[in-house]
Amino acid sequence: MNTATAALQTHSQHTPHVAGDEKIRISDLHAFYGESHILHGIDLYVNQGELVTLLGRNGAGRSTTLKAIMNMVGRRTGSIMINGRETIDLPAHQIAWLGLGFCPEERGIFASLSVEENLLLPPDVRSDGMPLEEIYQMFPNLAERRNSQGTRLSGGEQQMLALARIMRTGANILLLDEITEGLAPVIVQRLGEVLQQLKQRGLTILLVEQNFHFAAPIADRHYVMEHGHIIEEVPQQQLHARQDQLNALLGV
Amino acid sequence: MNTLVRSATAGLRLPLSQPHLGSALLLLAALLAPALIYPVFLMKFLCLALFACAFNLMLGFVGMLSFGHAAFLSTGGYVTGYLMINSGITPELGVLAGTAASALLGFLFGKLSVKREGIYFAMVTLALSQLVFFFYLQAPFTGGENGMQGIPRGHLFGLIDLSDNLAMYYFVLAVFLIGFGIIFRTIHSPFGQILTAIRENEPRAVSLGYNVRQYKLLAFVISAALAGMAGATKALVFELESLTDAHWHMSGEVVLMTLLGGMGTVFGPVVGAAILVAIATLFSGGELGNYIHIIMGFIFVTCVLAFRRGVVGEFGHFMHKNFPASGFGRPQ
Amino acid sequence: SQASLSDDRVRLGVLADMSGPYGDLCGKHCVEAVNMAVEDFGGQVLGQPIDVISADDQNKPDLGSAKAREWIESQGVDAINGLVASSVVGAVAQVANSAEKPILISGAGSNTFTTKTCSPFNAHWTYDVVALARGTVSPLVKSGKKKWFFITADYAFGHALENVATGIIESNGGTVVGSAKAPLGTTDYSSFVLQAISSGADAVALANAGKDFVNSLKGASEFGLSQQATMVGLLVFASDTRSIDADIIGNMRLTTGFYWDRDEATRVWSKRFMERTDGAVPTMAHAGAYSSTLHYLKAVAATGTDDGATVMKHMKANAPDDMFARHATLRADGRMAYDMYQVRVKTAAERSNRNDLYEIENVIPGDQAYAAMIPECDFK
Amino acid sequence: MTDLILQTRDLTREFKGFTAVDKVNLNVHRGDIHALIGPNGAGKTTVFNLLTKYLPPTTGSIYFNGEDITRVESSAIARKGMVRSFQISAVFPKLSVLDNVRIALQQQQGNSFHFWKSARVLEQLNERAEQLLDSVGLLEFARVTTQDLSYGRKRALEIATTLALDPDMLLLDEPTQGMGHEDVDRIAELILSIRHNRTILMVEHNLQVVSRLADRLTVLQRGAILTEGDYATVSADPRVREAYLGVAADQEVAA
Amino acid sequence: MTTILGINVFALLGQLLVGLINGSFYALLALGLAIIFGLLRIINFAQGALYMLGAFLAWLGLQQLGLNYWLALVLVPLAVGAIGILMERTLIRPIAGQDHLYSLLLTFGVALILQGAFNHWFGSSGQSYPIPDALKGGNNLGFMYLPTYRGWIILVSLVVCLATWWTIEKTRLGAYLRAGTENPQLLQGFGVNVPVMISLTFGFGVGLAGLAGVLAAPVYSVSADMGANLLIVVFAIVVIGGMGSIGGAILTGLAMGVIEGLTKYFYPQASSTVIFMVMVLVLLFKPAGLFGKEA
Ligand SMILES: Nc1ncnc2c1ncn2[C@@H]1O[C@H](COP(=O)(O)OP(=O)(O)OP(=O)(O)O)[C@@H](O)[C@H]1O
Ligand SMILES: Nc1ncnc2c1ncn2[C@@H]1O[C@H](COP(=O)(O)OP(=O)(O)OP(=O)(O)O)[C@@H](O)[C@H]1O
Ligand SMILES: [Mg+2]
Ligand SMILES: [Mg+2]
Repeated sequence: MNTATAALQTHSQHTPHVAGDEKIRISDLHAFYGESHILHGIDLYVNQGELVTLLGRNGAGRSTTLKAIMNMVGRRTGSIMINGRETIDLPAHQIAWLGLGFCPEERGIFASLSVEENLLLPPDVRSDGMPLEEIYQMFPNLAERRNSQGTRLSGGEQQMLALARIMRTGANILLLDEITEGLAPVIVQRLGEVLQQLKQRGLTILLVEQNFHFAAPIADRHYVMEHGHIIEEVPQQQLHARQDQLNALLGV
Repeated sequence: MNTLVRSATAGLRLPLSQPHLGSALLLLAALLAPALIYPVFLMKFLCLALFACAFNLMLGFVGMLSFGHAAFLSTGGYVTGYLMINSGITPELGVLAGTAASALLGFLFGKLSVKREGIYFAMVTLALSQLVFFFYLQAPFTGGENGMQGIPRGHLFGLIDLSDNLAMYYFVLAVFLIGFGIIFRTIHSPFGQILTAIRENEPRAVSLGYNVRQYKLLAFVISAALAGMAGATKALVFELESLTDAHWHMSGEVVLMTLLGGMGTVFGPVVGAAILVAIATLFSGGELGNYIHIIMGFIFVTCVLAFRRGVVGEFGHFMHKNFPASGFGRPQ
Repeated sequence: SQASLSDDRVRLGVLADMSGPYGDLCGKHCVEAVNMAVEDFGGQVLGQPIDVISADDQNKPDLGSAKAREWIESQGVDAINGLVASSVVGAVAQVANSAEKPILISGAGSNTFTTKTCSPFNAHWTYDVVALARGTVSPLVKSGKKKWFFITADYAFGHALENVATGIIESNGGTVVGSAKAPLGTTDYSSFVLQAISSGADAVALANAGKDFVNSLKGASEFGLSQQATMVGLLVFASDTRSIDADIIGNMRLTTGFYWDRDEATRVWSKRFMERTDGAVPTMAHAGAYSSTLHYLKAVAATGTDDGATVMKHMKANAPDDMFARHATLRADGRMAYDMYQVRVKTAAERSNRNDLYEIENVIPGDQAYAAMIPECDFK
Repeated sequence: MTDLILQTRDLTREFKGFTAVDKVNLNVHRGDIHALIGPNGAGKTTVFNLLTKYLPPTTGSIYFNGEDITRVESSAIARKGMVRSFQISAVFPKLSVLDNVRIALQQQQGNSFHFWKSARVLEQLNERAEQLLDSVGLLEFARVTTQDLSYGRKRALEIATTLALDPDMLLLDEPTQGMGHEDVDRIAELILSIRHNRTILMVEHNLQVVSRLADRLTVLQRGAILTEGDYATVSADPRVREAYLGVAADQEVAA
Repeated sequence: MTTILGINVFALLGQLLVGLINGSFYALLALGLAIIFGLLRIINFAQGALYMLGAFLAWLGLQQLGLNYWLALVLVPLAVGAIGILMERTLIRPIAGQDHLYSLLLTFGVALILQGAFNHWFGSSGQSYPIPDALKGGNNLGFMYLPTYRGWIILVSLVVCLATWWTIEKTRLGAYLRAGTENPQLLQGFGVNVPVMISLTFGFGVGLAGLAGVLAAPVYSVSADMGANLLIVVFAIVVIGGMGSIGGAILTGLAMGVIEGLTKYFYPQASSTVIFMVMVLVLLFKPAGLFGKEA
């Protein structure tokens, strides 16, 4: 663990941190699955180096928002600017090359590939991805099972693999969906630290999370969603003050 | 396989309000049909329809594609034919014997194949049926390429002479109704309920204590037996049994009939069989005969691109969408 | 004579493989040949129209028999022509015989139709395995080819061809040193060719037909079998000959009932045929279909009825005579015995055009070509 | 000793030289809620798979109610009264909610091979099915097609279906995974409400749930048992804290 | 001296070699299908018809355009591949994600159309394509006479098979292909242009059938139904080898050639059935095929 964070730190040195720069800007986003209208006009933004969470109850449309950014839903309208570039009409594979890495909630481990093949699969969308050795240091389980078939891993190991897979590609905008799901508490803690480190390296992160205790301390801002709308925006500073309101919204 | 099965489960059900009226009309039509249409044509259609329905029990309701059903069709035919020629039994016993033989073969196939899933199941059944084909090709009693010729239709119960086409037609219709009834009942039985569950989520069915292999095996045996019954009857109708029925093309043809009509629907295979038999008859002669393969090809392509649920499936879907109250196309 | 046609017309059905492997040797052009006969006859008989319907049997006995049954039972067909695959003919014969309708077998060659399964309603027109084997095999054995190997299509017709030929070889003092039964529709014959090579045979007989013949002969030439032994095609249609390189098939000797370029009459007929079929080369099956139809219609006209038994009797009592059937009789057993030809396939150098295929070396009179009638089949 | 409902002796499973479960001796007391916890890849799911014969053990044996079930088939184990749920929700998506439960009830009716009977004979099961649905709060959804249910309700349905078999022992694999806070509470309540007369063995990463429900915990690590005991004892064990809980454990449970 | 246990050793050697030749041809055919069926999981029943198309295009090229064998060897596979891409785009793409059975029905329809059309245009008796002059003749190996052209078939097949195997198994492409059939959307989300990749792959697989067609034209009769019966055998080879395993398909192709050859020697009647006997045995004991990974 320590070696891994150390490695992250050494990396962060040659990636200067520029703040305030808008990486994602979504306006009036609507998304549909076939006939059903899921997102009803989402507006949100994420700045360079920020970690923003999407909170909400089951079925609020958080995963759909991430998928809509990747153009992986049925149909979408509105505007999604990434790095200042409009992407609403881009096919998914071109969006990835803008430096996006998406870790889906169902993990999407490829059954026909081994662990290592799964890791090496996504093309490097940027040059400064995390080398394999570092990944294996961070997740020793993966190192041990590197030649196993991807879906033979335990539930938690698959989750690690899904996350590791996009960290390797050098993506600098991460869309993470429920990454702590099914992980042991000790790993969840470690992930929290990893995200902190990534943030320090200047990566931009949009995080969908059920586990509020995990998300709260590391986030800069929170959006709360319900029925395909964003109903609240809570900056970190106000978190404490508005805790009760949030608890009510999230049913904690 | 699953997406297909799921999308097609919307089956055709007669309107609940007048199911009896609908069936009565169909039955009446079936009884009068030979007055208008050449009876042998109708008999061929009924035999193939029964064959397709039997096949669809596996594909549409258990979600398993057997690519070896020709083996059962032909076994029914050869066994019945052999007995009719050599032992002089009555035709109803002949058909029963053919059915039993196919059931037995189905049991054997099933034992070897139901452990496999998806494409592997299809391939094991294909391979086994090729071995059966080889056996019928080489065995002395089948007449090889010439087929088993001169199978007598005999006297039903020793009384009614079936060499009359009309008498034969009503016999075939009865066999079809019995077979179809068995399938219909099977689908809508406690057993059918478990089959649906297995198709939907096999591991879950296991965890609920169902020994899914035995269910699949029984379904396979029923399907094989009825396919054999179709083959036995067909052999009587044509007084001939040939390798055509054992060839893998026949296994493919039944897939086509089922898909054309709508898999996983009760009446789909019947309609599919009607379409294929009609096309084959309409285009078998004259100028158009030269284009029969091309025409068939276009029909298949169009069918997949435009009516994926099959004729009956599309109809059920249409009714369900536009007239939800009609009771059509409800998920089974 | 007083006309008594069953349904105010004579209807002929042509049943053949139209789209499968034997499509070219009879197929849709057999329909054309039958049409030519009808036209030449004047388009009507006894003042009533003659019409021709056709169907594809796809070489499947079940389809063939079902079609024949439908024609006879529901469409008033009076006689069936074409009939290529022996298996189909057997099945059709069952149906036609019990309905007492004549079948004019123009395409098939099994000799059972005039022996084991003979019937008063069979007219076996064009050729049979005995004629082929006698015509092709016995001169070769006599000329010194004593060791024979068979590459045989593994079905009844192939077996029959092999059996008859074997009898002839042995009765002429030759021996059969080996035989390989190749599944119908085999494309690669190299393995069988090697077996033939290592058998040391000096003649290799191909007891198969159509594409099987073409592919096996190609293999033989490729692996050098043709250099070492004489290749003998037992059943070769002109359409097959034309589709093989002259280098490969040149100089082969074979037996046929018809060659278009034999004399003026055949040339005139064949020219008309080719004009109507986009230049297809007429095979003996095509010519046979024409000849048998003509003879049948003459009999209908003469007897004034389309009753099968009456017509057949008349057909047998009167010798067929046209550009195809020379020195012919339709025997009581249904065998049409006529002059057969032993021909040599021309080499590339000898050919002046695409259809210039054969040189006739010998004429085999019908009574020598065909086996004698067996008493059981003497339907007087 | 007789109140041990489930016992394993040196249960071991290897995958191509890799030992996923290593000589595990598990003892589950009748009537307990017993939690199996441990780091990812420790072998918890594999133990479940071994117990229910989704995987055959490499060596070792399993006793259920004193009977050796090591060689018994998976579906037969369910019939003997040990039923599992899955890590991902397992329902029959195209069937109605009521039919889902009926499929399970049918198992004990003994008519499941009767292909000649009308499915109407199953209607006598409706009453019992509705009772079960009511107990998990799904009665109003009885006629809904299952795939239209939300995730949490599907989990509830799964439990109702499982209960329909009236099992002596339930195996639950991460029953609260992927659920919002509300649903987690609801499931926890549900588990408490059904524990009467039953034994429950569960795998769970949510420590809140574990601390609230479990009478006894077994901690697995690298396929072997690290320690066993009640929540207080186990969570105080420094080895468990190091390998599994981390420092956040207390905070989380307190929250 | 040349016989052991009553079997002529020279003859047997010849049979083995011929089996290997046919095997290499099977391997080439199986390779195309292993990519389309094994990797893309598209059941392409038109593969046999496209093989026939390859042979016919070569023949037509020679007859109509004077295109020689060597040019045909390059151009025809490209043309057939292009047709494959067109087919994928217009027919198969619209039913992507549906059950595989639909692709079976669809491509079966395409096969019927192609075969029907060529039968209609060119008849059934087959066309003959001459062996190119440079490859005429043969060598006496002592135990048999090996036609040069057969040697050429082995050479081309093996080179193409190895190159394809290497490209797919040893470069990232194979992983993309497998991943792309499992979850195309996700793979695309990683930045891979999946639709183009699938089109090209399908085109390549089909192009291989075209190549096999050109190779076959000089030795077999070129006719509309030349691919129809081959197809089912090639499917069996891919399944025996293990779906998704390119190497498995190639090795099984070779092995089946040899096994079939030996059957032709010892019990020729069964030579068209032996492969199914092997398939039953293999699938009973190795459910995922010889080289397949179990799911
Ligand atoms: N493929 C799909 N087709 C149709 N509807 C869908 C699909 N995927 C999701 N939905 C619906 O869209 C809505 C939003 O789903 P989404 O997955 O975005 O929710 P979420 O906020 O991520 O919740 P969860 O905690 O369950 O992941 C839900 O009502 C869901 O049922
Ligand atoms: N079929 C298999 N083949 C090979 N290895 C396997 C297989 N199934 C599981 N494993 C390995 O066995 C180990 C234990 O897996 P298991 O799924 O039991 O873990 P777990 O304790 O349930 O973990 P989690 O909490 O992450 O779900 C893992 O390292 C996994 O990679
Ligand atoms: Mg979500
Ligand atoms: Mg687990």
